[in-house]
Amino acid sequence: MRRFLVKRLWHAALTLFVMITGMFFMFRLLPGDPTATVISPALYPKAQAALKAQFGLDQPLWMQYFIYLKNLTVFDFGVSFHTLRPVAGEIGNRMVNTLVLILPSMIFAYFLGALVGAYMAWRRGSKAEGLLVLLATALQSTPVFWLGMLAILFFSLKLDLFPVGHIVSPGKFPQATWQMYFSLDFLHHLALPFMVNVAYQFCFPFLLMRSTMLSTIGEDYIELARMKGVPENKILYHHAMRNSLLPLATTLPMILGWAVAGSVVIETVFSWPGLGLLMVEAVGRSDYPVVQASFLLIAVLTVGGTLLADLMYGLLDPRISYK
Amino acid sequence: MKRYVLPLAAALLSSSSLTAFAQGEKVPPVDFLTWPAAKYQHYYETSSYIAEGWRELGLEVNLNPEPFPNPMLGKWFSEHDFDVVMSVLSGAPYRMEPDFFTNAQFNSAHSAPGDWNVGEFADERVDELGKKQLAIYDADARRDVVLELQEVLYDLQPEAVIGSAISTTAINADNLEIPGYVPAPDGLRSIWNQLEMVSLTGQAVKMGQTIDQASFNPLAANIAEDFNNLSLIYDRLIELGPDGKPRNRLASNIIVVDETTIDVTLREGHTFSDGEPLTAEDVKFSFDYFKEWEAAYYKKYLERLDEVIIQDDGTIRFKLTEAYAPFILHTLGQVFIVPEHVWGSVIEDTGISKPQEFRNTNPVGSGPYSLNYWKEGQEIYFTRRADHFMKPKSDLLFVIFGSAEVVGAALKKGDIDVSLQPLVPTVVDEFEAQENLKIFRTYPNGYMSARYKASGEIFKHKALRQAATAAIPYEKIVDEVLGGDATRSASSIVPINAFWHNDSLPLPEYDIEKAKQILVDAGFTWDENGALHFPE
Amino acid sequence: MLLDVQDLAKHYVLGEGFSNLFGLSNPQKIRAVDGVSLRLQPGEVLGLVGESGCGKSTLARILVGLELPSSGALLFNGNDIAEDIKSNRKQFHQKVQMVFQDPYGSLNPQHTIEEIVTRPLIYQQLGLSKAELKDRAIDALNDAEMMPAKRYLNKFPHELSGGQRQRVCIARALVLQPELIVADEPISMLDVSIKWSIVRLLKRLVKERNIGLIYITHDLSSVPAICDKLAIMYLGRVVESGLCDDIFKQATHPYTQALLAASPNPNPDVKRGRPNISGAIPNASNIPTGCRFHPRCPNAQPQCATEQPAERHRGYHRAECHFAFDVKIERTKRA
Amino acid sequence: MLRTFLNFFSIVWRSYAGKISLIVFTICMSLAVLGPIAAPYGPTERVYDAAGNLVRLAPPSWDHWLGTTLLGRDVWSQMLWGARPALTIGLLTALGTVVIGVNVGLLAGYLGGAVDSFLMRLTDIFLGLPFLPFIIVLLSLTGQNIWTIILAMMAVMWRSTARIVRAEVLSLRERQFIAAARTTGASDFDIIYREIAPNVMPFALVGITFALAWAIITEASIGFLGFGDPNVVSWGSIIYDAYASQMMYRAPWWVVPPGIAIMILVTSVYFMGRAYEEVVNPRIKQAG
Repeated sequence: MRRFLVKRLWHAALTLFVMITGMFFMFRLLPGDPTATVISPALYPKAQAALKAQFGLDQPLWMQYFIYLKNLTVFDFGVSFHTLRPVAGEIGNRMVNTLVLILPSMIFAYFLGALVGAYMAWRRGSKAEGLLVLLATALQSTPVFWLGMLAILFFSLKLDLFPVGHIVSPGKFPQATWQMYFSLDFLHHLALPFMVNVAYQFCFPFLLMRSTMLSTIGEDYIELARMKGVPENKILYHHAMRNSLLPLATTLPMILGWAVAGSVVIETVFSWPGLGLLMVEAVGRSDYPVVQASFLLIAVLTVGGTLLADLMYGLLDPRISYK
Repeated sequence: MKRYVLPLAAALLSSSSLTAFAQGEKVPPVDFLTWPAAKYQHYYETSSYIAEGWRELGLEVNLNPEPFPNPMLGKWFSEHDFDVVMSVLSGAPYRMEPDFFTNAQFNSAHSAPGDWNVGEFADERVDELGKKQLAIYDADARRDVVLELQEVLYDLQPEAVIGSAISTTAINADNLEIPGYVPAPDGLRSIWNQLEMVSLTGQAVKMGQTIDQASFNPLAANIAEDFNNLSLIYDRLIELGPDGKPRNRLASNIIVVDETTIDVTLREGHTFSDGEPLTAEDVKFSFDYFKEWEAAYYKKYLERLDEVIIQDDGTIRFKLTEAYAPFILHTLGQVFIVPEHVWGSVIEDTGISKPQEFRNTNPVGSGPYSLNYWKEGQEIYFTRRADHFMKPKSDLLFVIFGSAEVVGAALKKGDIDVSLQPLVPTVVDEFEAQENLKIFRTYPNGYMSARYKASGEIFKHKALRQAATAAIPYEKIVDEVLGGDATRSASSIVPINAFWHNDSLPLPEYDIEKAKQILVDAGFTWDENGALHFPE
Repeated sequence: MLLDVQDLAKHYVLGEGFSNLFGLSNPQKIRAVDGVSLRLQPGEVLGLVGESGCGKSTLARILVGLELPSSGALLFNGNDIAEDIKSNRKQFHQKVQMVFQDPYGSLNPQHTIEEIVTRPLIYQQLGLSKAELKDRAIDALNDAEMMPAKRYLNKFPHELSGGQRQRVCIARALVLQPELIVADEPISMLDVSIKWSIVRLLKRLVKERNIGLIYITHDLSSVPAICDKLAIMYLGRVVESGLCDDIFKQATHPYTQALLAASPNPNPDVKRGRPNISGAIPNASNIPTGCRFHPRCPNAQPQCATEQPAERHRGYHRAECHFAFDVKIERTKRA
Repeated sequence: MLRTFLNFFSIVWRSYAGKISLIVFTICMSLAVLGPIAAPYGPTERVYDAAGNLVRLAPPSWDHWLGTTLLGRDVWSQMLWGARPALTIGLLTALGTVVIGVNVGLLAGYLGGAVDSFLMRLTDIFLGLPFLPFIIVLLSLTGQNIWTIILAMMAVMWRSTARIVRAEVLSLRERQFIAAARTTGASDFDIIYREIAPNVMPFALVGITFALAWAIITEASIGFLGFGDPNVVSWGSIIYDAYASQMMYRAPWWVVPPGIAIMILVTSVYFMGRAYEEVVNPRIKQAG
């Protein structure tokens, strides 16, 4: 068990290290003037040189790399070329914003998907089931930004029920950031992107739950419970569902990680000041310390999610033994 | 690669096929560097209309949209890797200085990578006139030279000037009044208009934009939005008026003693936001400090500053290394006066290695506003200093949105009072139709043009530049692409910059016959496929 | 001599390699085949009999070149080919073919019968045309009594019965016209009704084409019908070998005797005896000292536990037992 | 290869949902092939009325079935032109993805040992890569055209196919027919590509369908984020145009059709994949 854990942790660390290194050199080794992505070429040449020195870009590449690695060990991601602000401070808040959008909606989508999926497995072959499968697949097949646009169009602009985007109303920003997350205004802003994300993410847990349930229902102990006269809904929610939750639960962290990576799109539509939006903006500004750091953070979340999923699977499934 | 192979092949063909009359090589395809269609639809569309016009001349034109900012900016400014570039230069108050859009852009001395003469245009008369106007401090005398310079440029056509898109912004009239509105080129972003804004709700004026402040460190700033907000907090000696003329801000008088000596008298009795008096020492300190620490943006403007001397308590003398007429607007009008009692010891106090690293999140300035809070990436709140000589009327709250689309929607919904983000020209009438919204049209001093690479194989021919300029469907571009919301100009100094603009130059018109005639006269020919060939 | 195996051994070491770089585990030595000698003439069938785990499958894998021996000589037509396999595997496989136990698993489910039978020719890169390939496949199928062959060419394995599949396996082995075929329990997974037809087919092929066949089985009942010679394997060694008839009449090793006693007799009147040996075959990583059969041997004497028995023989009949061909002991046992 | 494909269609055709989705997909494919011929206007052609005025933001009519855009382009024509890039990008990406994924899976699973460890670490790394952010960074560095978009998507998407195929190869390589092939003289190459590969083709096909669905959506997302190929009109770029022009409220005919088209196409692809998967391999669950 400990060996398994250590091995997985080591793999995750290796994965991150390779990504960090890859990202670092990708920015500097790809064709074109490497500093052109850093320093606006529209600047006066002497100003360019001054800026280069200011950001330490006049050092040899390998030196820059070692400095970068060294700083990473103390969570120093450098300074944004655009805001001159330490990147760590800049992305911290953004990550919280992303998580408050993604985590609750994903967990809700999972919860809903599991319930509906289980119920639909029970009612397999019914018209409702076919329709829901179609609907869920169609939602998953729809570009989430388009879904978001339609939601804004209808719920915000037409019905005027929700704000069109952003995280709080202008001027309503509380003094302390944490207060924001507990304000009604914030929840009002969260509602629409939350719903869109739930609609989009609903499909996977729904179908997964449905198919695991279908195989669980066929197993002997369910038949046995039925023969013993256990009420149907108790069989459904007590016996069958409990045993079908395992594959669902174990995929959750991994899917969460992927959802964070996918938040780029939904944050852009709703102008949600999260990590994904920050990254898109930073790419647009060639602010690569910020790009690298937000990429790294998103990667930590995805890698961490996969790791957690692996561990959970190992812990929860009695059939798996550790090598 | 292809570009070099094709003419060779064409040459081989034409020499072997014994054509009856002498024909030069085929004009190679024109590489038209432009903006990505997705985010810069109007710029891209403009270039595609231009390309269509040129194709009628028998030119082969390849639109080459590159992602902005990179690599497009790199190809545009560093590598000069294009035959034509869809040049869109934004307006800014200091760009009202006539040097900027003329001499700085077309003097052959500025052709180095990164400098402004991206087309590597070279002409002796332009260089000479450009140098001449730099040494004339008297505006009227200088104006004559600048007008002549525009005339020469009009003939040589280093670029085809399309015009400038009118920038339309809107406010929510239910919540906001701007009684003293002045039509500044930067519209609602202009400090003169922001000072005049009166909130009817009793709260701060809420303004939506898409770009967050980078920092409140004037030495580190280098984008327009940063300077706008910095000038709310810090004063300058001179402020460019909405009419393009310098107005005194901290200065009460300016005397040009000789070509290289300028005396500035300081406004009396003004204080910083922490109560400390603003003195001549602070002024000298600021200029010396910006120069000593090589503040990147200011490097160019402080190059000719030799020495700052305090004459007496209220007078400061600036010694220049050479005559430099734009000094007043470009240098005195841009350097912020920072308090010596803060910045003098900032390195020791904070342990940084240079002042550019200072975040300055709690800035002490002498400007009409002080920073109340800055929620990075979200909101910036400025509290007015009621006792400031510029008399700000309301507190200002800048709200940062993720995209221009959302800013527009938020304004429509009444979430914000002002959209600082220009509305896309074609949606303006939709905003106009909404009763509580008031539209402001501003005529920026920036402009769009097709900048030829005058040192390149194709557009080194003056006649071809002139003909290309006459083959652009200007009216269609203005009507269809820019939704009619654009002003045309014959010169790179646009009409809004009225004092310096040469209004005797006729607007270039779309006239394909005239364009062809220019080419015929210059010896250009067309082959049986209608492709243009260089003169023999 | 078609095949002459001399003192062949295959030892595996477990727990070695990368995971043991730091000496974390004790490597275990498994002696799967531990000094086997066999001889086979063309046109001869050698039966190789033993319980599962005795090393006969490993021996088979070595004989067809799927694995390399750890030591010993492997002479094919008089040439030692142990080294040859490494450098020239293709040519070796042309001469030696194998028929596997499981006719379900040994056919690629995604290939048609034609593909299955022609693949060996393609792998051998003989440069045959498509038509030639097809002809040879049809010939091979006909030889394997899949008639009419054309009907089966485009079928997939899952469309055939077990017996038909085993015929396809045999056709695949025949198509390269080998000199030696190793058949590893070729009938153990087939229905009784089909078993004999496959055995007859193999026997016919051996005689008609003068090829050698090593017939591996754990079940002695089919042996008399096909084998000329017999070798009994126990824990990696051949404990008794000789002509089939000799062994069936006069088995001298207690292990052989036990196997014979346990095998079903075709005559239903004869009651099937129980082997009078107890326990299971020991692990090949922990081979007993002395005679490797002694812990299970009903006749074990003290010396059996300490001394490894030397080979004793009477004519071609050989056995590894301290008391082989010892009449007295034999008599007591029979009593 | 061809056989597996035909088999794919016949299996999909067996189920009701599969039948419908196959028909829908075929319609989309023929639109992609014939669309540009059938389209009344060019993808960026401006439409002028008799008086020479640009036909701007015209609502759907007999002349313009889906109306026109802000710059006077016929939306129906754009939809027809846009089908081709969506499907080309999708299919090429899916194909490339599966070719890489299958090969990595085959080599890792068959060769084992150090090769396997290396390839699986590589797969881990790509599994950890945040999908969209990585593609955006890659595109911002390498330029935005169809080919870099395809390559960028391929670079990330092969990972899941590789994993599934490897797991399958691990069990396949122990099967007797592999040993059988070996005794007939098959080389490693023969065994990997002639014996094992046909057996993982069903997995590859399932992978193709899911990769296709993903690629179409991802291409649209890339376009929406402004990193699409500026020279290509695709369904994603039509949506972005409408969004960036702030016209989606006023001109629903402009923004709704491409979204619906993507939805229908991707849904049909998903259903085909599932219909096939249910028959071929009831064990694996559809994963992102």
